[in-house]
Amino acid sequence: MSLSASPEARWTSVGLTEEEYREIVRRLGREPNDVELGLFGVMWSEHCSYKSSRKLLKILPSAGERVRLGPGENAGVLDIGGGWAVALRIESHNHPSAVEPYQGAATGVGGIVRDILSTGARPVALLDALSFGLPDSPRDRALLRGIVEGIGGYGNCLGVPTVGGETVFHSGYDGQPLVNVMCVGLVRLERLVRGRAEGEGNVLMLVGARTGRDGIHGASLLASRGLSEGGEDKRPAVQVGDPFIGKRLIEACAELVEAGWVAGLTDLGAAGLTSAAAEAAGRAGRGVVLELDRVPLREDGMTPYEIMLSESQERMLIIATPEGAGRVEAACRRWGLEAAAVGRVTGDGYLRVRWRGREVAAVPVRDLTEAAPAYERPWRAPAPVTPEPGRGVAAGPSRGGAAAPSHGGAPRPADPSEAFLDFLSSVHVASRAPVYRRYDHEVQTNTVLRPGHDAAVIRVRGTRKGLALATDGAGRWGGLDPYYAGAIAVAEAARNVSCVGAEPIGLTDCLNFGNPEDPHVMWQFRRALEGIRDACLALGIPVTGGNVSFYNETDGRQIPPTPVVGMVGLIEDIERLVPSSPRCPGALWLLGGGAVSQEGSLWQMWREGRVHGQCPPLDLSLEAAVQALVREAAGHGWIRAAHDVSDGGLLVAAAEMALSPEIPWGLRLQLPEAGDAWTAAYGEGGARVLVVPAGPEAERALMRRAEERAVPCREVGRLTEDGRVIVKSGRDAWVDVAAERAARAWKEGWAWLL
Amino acid sequence: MRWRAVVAVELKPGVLDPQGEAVREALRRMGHDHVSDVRVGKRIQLLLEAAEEGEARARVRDICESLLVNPVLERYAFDIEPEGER
Amino acid sequence: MRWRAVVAVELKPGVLDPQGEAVREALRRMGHDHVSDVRVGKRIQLLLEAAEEGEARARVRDICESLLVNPVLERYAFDIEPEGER
Amino acid sequence: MRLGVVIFPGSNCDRDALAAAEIAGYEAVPLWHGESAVEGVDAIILPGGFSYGDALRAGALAATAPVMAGVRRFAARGGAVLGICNGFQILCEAGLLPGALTRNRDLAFHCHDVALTVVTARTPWTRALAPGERLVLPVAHGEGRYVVPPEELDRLEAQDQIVFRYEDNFNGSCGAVAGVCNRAGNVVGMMPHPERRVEAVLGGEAGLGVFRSLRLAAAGVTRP
Ligand SMILES: Nc1ncnc2c1ncn2[C@@H]1O[C@H](COP(=O)(O)OP(=O)(O)O)[C@@H](O)[C@H]1O
Ligand SMILES: [Mg+2]
Repeated sequence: MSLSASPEARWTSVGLTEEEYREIVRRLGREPNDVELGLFGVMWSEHCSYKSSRKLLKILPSAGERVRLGPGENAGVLDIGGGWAVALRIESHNHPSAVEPYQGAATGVGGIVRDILSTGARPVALLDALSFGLPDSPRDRALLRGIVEGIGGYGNCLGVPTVGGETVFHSGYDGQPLVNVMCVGLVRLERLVRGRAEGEGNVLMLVGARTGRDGIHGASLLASRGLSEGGEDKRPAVQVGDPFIGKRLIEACAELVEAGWVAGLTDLGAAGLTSAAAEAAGRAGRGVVLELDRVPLREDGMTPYEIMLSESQERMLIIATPEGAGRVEAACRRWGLEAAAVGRVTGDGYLRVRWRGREVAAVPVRDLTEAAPAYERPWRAPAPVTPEPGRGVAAGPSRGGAAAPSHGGAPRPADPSEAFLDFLSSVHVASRAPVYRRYDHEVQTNTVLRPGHDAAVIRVRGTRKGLALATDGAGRWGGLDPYYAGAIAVAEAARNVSCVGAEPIGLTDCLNFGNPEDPHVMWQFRRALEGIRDACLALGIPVTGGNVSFYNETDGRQIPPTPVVGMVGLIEDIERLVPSSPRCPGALWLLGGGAVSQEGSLWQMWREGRVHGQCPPLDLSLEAAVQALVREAAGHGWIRAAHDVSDGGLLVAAAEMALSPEIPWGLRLQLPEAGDAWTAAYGEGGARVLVVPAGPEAERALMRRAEERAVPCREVGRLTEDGRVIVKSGRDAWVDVAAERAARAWKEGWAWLL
Repeated sequence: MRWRAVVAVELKPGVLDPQGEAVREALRRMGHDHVSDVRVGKRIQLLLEAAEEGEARARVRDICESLLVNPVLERYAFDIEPEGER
Repeated sequence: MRWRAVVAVELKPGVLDPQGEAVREALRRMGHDHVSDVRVGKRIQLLLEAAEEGEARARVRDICESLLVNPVLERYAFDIEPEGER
Repeated sequence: MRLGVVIFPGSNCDRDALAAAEIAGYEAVPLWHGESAVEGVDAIILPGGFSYGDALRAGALAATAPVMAGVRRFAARGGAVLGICNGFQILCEAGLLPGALTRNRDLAFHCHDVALTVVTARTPWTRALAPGERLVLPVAHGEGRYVVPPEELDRLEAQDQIVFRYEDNFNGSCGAVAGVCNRAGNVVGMMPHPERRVEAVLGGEAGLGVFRSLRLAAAGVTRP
């Protein structure tokens, strides 16, 4: 990149504002040279500095008994007992995936895996939370296919099972999909390492792929602006992933960590060597000197600027003692990986860059990292102000909805049975198997509960413990009320984990928003954070870190505010886990309750192509009580299956329990007497879980505990063996179809799309 | 009239080619250390109808740009000849 | 001396080519119904050292037969030229 | 008995195979791809994964690794060799098994359970199974379509070299072949993953028979 002489071009070329440039000059006491300006440009980018969000993120509760590493590190780490810890992190790769879906998604997987590696953990599971535009244009279908293939292409090769995620469709993501990937790793507590450049004189070793011109100003700048700006000039920035090197990095790092030869470890992500070195030095309060002549290059004639900013994938930075450096190199060589000593830790607090015998940059590390600018961007609530949910503004069960669409939407469907089948086979509801069967979800042979259940469960080998993993995003609610979206994403992810019998112990969040310079977007962001905070406090779950993705806008079109939560639950005895569908039929009970409405529901989305109205009221204390009850019931073996009632409402949840086995069960469901059948069947809201009690004694015990915990609890139907799905509203059979037909609709609904 | 087009699709220079890298390493291990670079691309052969060569070329170009080639990562070239000549 | 070899690998006639099928289907859907057949193969470019052309050819042939081509599925042909001519 | 599991760069079911061999009651040891001497083992498994990133063709690069010289010698002496998924691809590429494996007919990666029929029990890896027996095992592959010329397929059938067939030929394999063996029967390749089904907690023990067969074969047990 040529940095032209015109003063304005200097800052705009690296994505900075004039004020930011002046601030750099003030801090350095001189004009930065081109290399230094490049360092500031990437490190002060939104993507690296979190300058619009840093202050606000502090409101999230991050403390907890189990938390060993929290926000600020490469990944969060939770103590799960028995000497084991779990590392978790989620990250977005939205912008790269919109430009090049396969490689964007693939490098999203690679990137998050290396974050987990940085703690010394071995990656044991991946989850992908995907949001797509409605697949009615070739472009959106191509994005869907490319992204799913990219996740699989990388993850499958890597040998880390992709055990869960979600797949959402909403017109707000047309042309701007969201790709949020979560990785979970396991590490012995005594082997935990950190991304810190400790110990003056220690050696910085760059390991893995060679450095090329890929992605210079890629992730950092791309993700710090909207998609419409620029265009062609950003294209050469696309990075290509190499899972074969990624896999060998996992093995080499595991060996090195096990042997204790690693003093610090960090990945190279956005802003490449610059951010890896600066952040590692910053966390340790040290300085570093980098010798760029020692960096193995893939292309000829690379400049210091390019080497420092390259976002070539599959590279890690290992901080080793001078004696350990040789061993690091040997272990890497055994795996066919290059390892080069490219610098060392110093005591002066400066990031110094040397090239061809000269110092080409010298910048205080602090100015690149913790002392980077942080803004309080102006924010403004939209008018008229949405009443705060959870404070008694209930959207009554009969408001809006199919019977009387408040915005003149689709008319009431003629035949409830046909409508049921159509809804089941829609992209919104149909089984996600067409996606997850493209992912190896069993490699490593620890997957006890495979995708398709509320949460996946992987065992911790050598113990009886299991980890329950789920992601939940709430973009559909985000446009209606970002506070509700933040809270419900946490609540539903925790509910998913509780339904399999696990205790939620920590979460990582990915906040996908539009342009933070738009005060309305900033308001959305603040409200979503408040929602996440309140739900975390109510449910007692710490946030161990996460990721913010701003500038998800195209030609001024902002995505719906989309908080995504990745949850980790702990189950002490995997024999006690509960699937979402039972192995034998039985009664169907509904635990919990709350007001239910069609506004904002998936049903409304499907019928009208968009959502509108108000979010249902939020009752976080009922949520906590329902989840605790389900976990208790699982622990005592009182239930044979549990499934949360969320997307699609009560009937969809019950249908999924009945239809997901290979040979589907029949279903009887009794809708409540009062109110509109459509709302009762498909309305969303409240804190609700369907369970199949394990027998009469279990029913009594469950009933008693539900009363003690003040959780509503009643029988609403049965799973049967008679091959029919019959839903009654009052005394009438409202829906009556063959289970086989319903199962086909649900299982094959959208397989053609992929 | 029938034409045979052979499209060569290759990664743009500078774009990482993990396949090519792995092949080069394997060749080196096998003793072929005189090989300094390997790039793996695609070769797509089409049979198509067109009245004359100009039309055939235009069609192939259109097909390349709308489907065969990912312009973010790849570039292409093609040869065309009346079918049956080879 | 440095040589550039371009190896064209194609599926043997008779071996099912689902990729080619998929491309042809997609083209048809896009309205390119003048395309009657599509076969997707590989194009592998090598840079190698050899004293003279005969040696370069022998080396490339050896590389093709020992690694680049699986004779159960594929056949190949290659062109070679001194590097720098293109 | 000692079972060796070869680790290629990019193998990712190596630990799973080692663990499964132990669960089946064997001693299991890793064999490194760079060592051409293969000694002190009674059987060899080439595990699943993406050796060398599956560059060029799945298994093509691994087939040229030094360890394959040792595997070849071991097989020539009649030693029992099993290639699972990527291991099967490697054995075909190395010419130790007939045919080739290439992209699934629908071009997609498939990870799910499939039903298989056992065709022959004459191999050391199927001795504990009965011909005609139905086995449900998971697959996880994108390049599992088995290809052989028609006349070769006839020959394989005539020579009892088909080991498993898919009930539903989802990937378009010639003759619905899910597993084959060499003429002598000691080298077997299969696309499904028996090592993923050796524990009840992971969805059943349907894969144990493959591992247990080895012991029967070593004891000279043949099924009637
Ligand atoms: N993109 C995906 N990758 C992997 N698994 C997925 C994906 N999308 C959905 N799933 C799985 O499909 C099942 C249903 O997903 P979802 O409807 O989001 O569940 P819930 O409503 O209970 O949160 C879950 O087990 C989930 O993990
Ligand atoms: Mg969900």
